[in-house]
Amino acid sequence: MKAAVIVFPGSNRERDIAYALELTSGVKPAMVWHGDSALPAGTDLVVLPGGFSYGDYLRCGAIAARAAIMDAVRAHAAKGGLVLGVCNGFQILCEAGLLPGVLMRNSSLKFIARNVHLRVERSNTPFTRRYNAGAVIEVPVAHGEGNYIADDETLKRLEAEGRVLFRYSDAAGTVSQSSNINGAMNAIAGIVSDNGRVLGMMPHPENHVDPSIGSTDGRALFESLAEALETA
Amino acid sequence: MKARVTVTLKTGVLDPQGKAIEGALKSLGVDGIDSVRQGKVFDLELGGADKAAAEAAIKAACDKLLANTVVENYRIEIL
Amino acid sequence: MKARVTVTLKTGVLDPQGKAIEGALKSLGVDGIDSVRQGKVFDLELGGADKAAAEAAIKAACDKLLANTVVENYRIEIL
Amino acid sequence: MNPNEPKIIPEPKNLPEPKITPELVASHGLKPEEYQRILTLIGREPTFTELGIFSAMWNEHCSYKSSRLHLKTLPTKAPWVIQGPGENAGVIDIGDGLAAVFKMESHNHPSYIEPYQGAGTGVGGILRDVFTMGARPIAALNALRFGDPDHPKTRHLVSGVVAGVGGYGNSFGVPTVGGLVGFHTRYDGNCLVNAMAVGLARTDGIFYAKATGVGMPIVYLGSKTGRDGIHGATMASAEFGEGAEEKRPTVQVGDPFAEKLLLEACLEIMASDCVNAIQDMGAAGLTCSAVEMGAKGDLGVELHLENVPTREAGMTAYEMMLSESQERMLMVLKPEKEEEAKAIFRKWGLDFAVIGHTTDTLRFVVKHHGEVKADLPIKELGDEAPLYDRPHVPTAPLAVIEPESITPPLSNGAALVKLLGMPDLASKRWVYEQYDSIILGNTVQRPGGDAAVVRVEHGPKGLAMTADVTPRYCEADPFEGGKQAVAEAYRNISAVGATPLAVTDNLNFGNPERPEIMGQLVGCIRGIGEACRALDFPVVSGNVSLYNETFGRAILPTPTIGAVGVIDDFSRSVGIAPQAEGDEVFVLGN
Ligand SMILES: Nc1ncnc2c1ncn2[C@@H]1O[C@H](COP(=O)(O)OP(=O)(O)O)[C@@H](O)[C@H]1O
Repeated sequence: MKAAVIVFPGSNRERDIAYALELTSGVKPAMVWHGDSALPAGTDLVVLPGGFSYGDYLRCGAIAARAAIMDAVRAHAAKGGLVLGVCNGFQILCEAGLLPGVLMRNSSLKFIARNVHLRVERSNTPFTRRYNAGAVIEVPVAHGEGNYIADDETLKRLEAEGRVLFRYSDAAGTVSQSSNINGAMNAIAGIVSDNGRVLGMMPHPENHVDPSIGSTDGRALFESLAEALETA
Repeated sequence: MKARVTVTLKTGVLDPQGKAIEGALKSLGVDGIDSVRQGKVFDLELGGADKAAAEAAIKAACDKLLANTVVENYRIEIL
Repeated sequence: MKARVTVTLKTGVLDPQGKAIEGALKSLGVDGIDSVRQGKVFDLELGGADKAAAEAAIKAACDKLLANTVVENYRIEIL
Repeated sequence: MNPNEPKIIPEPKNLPEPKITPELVASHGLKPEEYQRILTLIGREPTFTELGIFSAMWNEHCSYKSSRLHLKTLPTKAPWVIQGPGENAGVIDIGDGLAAVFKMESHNHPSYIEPYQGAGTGVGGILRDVFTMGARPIAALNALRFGDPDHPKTRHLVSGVVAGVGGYGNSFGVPTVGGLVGFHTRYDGNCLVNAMAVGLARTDGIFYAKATGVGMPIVYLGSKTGRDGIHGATMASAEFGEGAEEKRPTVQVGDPFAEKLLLEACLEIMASDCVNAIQDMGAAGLTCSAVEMGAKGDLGVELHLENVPTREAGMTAYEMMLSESQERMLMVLKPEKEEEAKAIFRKWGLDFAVIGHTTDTLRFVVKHHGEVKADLPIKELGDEAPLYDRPHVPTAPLAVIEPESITPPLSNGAALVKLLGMPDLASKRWVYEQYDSIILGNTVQRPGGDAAVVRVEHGPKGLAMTADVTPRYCEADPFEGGKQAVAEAYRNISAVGATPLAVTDNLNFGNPERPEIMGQLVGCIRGIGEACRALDFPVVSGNVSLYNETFGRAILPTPTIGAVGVIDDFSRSVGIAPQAEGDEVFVLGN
């Protein structure tokens, strides 16, 4: 796996995700500065990490989405390259037009930092092949604006095409209003692009990869990617 | 030259913040406000004196950055 | 009845958002915009027909919630 | 983003400064005898800018004039202490060539006036204290005290302060791992916001404020200077009264994004060996930082204020010297590394400018467009600050209550339910779930237990940390209350399996000019000292916040104790959750 983690001013989980990538694949990812115009040669996975790029000012992810490196990220995605955006990374992908919809203020209007349960909706993707479809995982969230919103037509398409990979649920996998921590439409926690190669998700699988730190429920996502890239 | 850009959500786009404010106003005992939608304003200062050039710059700023035209509309006023 | 409340930062109060936007516009190649200050607008709908009551309600909303009068000013327009 | 190159605002004429009158002196929080001290020291009437500089240097917040005498009695040494009180933060050796750098600081008055910004900038200030020393912050804690839950202002203060603490720490990217929240009517008009930060550095990579060498360029780095918080440090030490609301516009606004850039830029220039001395601009901004840099290095300092990056046009020397704009640093660079450092500042998009140089005159000279606005003896500004041995009376012991004399008003069951419903004992989830407690991926014991445990790098070592105090004990008996706070912090650290190493304290009290209040302060400090000596638990940093009163009513004496300990294998730390059904429960101690 040749992963590139993009670092924007205000990114703050780039080290967390680099650690998870290295732990699961054995390879250190390249850290790529937002002002660069090209990805390292041979990059097969681009990761947009969590954080508050540009302070989350204006709209979360808006300024980062227009950074120089994003043209290279778009080109990588257009070629069918894998892209993972977590939290602020998801917001950036939406602002950059690589994923549909927007992430708005949590319905509680408060920042939410705690463990949540996610139902894994599909297992036949490069991001989730090491999970079983319908599995419930426990990972943390830490965001103020994770309330996913899209217009009706987009939402219908996302559902019809099976592009929702993760939903907020309870420990038994039941999705209800009370498990939907931020008010997201259809309790959406993560979606993929129409070719299934770009994933944006609000929760932080990278923070649950160590048995002594929370749990290891997030690990399989990175193992899935490593495996997908190995067998590709 | 001074200008103001007002960015508002398109009709039909859900505004969770506005909804939450509606609720908060009720619980604060402020009555009579039925609906709230939140938007943004940007007060700009421009160096040049050419109005057309200023408008073009502001329009570019809106399209490229200030508004997310998927869900937002904008309006420019030169003051 | 419809009304618009515009909330802006008091002069001299730091606006980190505006500062970040100025920088972003420069790097996007949008020239000529020297300074940006960001504020909020709230578009309100009110049920009653009494203008004075509406104004009073809006003023209460601003003081209690919509504006942080320590650092922000607000303006009410009944439309 | 393009770097904003420093802009020099042309300002050919300086405004005339106001005349010094007794009223002006008083409005700077200086007592007539303190003003007399200034006249004796400099042998002439100070200029307006100089008066501002003295007011900043000599107020309670910067000079510790009421507490210094007593703070000196605290134990500060142990073989593992690398740096005790007196620097931006304390430093202890935790083995393997690593050091923990930590401190706690209050932002009480600003948080009462504007809870979101006040609390946020409090967090920002303490983070800067830690990374100024070369440490990357790895955890934050916060100790909060509010008035009665039914008091009309409490709700607003709680939600604003909690959002502000979270808003700053979450964006900056430090896990907020612990703290405390308490309520009591004595905090109705004066909430307490004590923020603590813990950072990690290499023992051979600690940076200090002391400048060396004559003619060295002094560099300003960070956000531009505005009129924020002018008189903020003076406000932070002024008793509240009717006029408090009018002091509002002086509130500083925090920019955690700028702080994050400042952190990365500072750590990068430190790693590139560009830094000779560094000091953050905290309370009393440019004044305190520049004076300290020179005085500690036995050097003079000359500043040229027209080079200071400003946000507003027409700022005067007085305003620039007293501004408390946030996210700013002052440093002396190694001359041969200047270009390398500047490239780093540009990369992070930060404003910077050379605004002065060190001299061999031991004078603090401030010039603005060539005009001398201040020319003061640099050492004496700090060393000759007033020092008070304020009269104090011991707190009268309370009458002993015999248990037999009390008829329980409630049955045990009803009492338990009542206790569980008390805000002080209720779960604090509502608070700490607004704080990102797991960012950086090292939080082993999260909020909700006795002490937090954070893995050091990727282990196996861990650091344990806590903040604690029980104000009603301190009110009943300051000496015992001070001891108890230290003992509880020590127990919190022990309870997770770590070895307690050192303490930072934040002493929050009322008006020290009242002998009863001074008695509480003296008693608590004696108690803290006694417990720390007994436990070999030195105090390595701290902060004092006095004048926490409204209309003559003081807060409960609240000496918050922050503590740090080390555990060799973090995976052996324990939390408060029972592990399995059928586990046995033991009580240790009497
Ligand atoms: N302001 C806060 N910030 C972060 N964590 C907090 C805060 N207040 C309380 N907590 C967490 O909740 C736990 C329980 O708090 P508290 O009820 O005060 O317990 P204790 O009396 O045992 O210290 C604390 O140990 C801490 O981890």
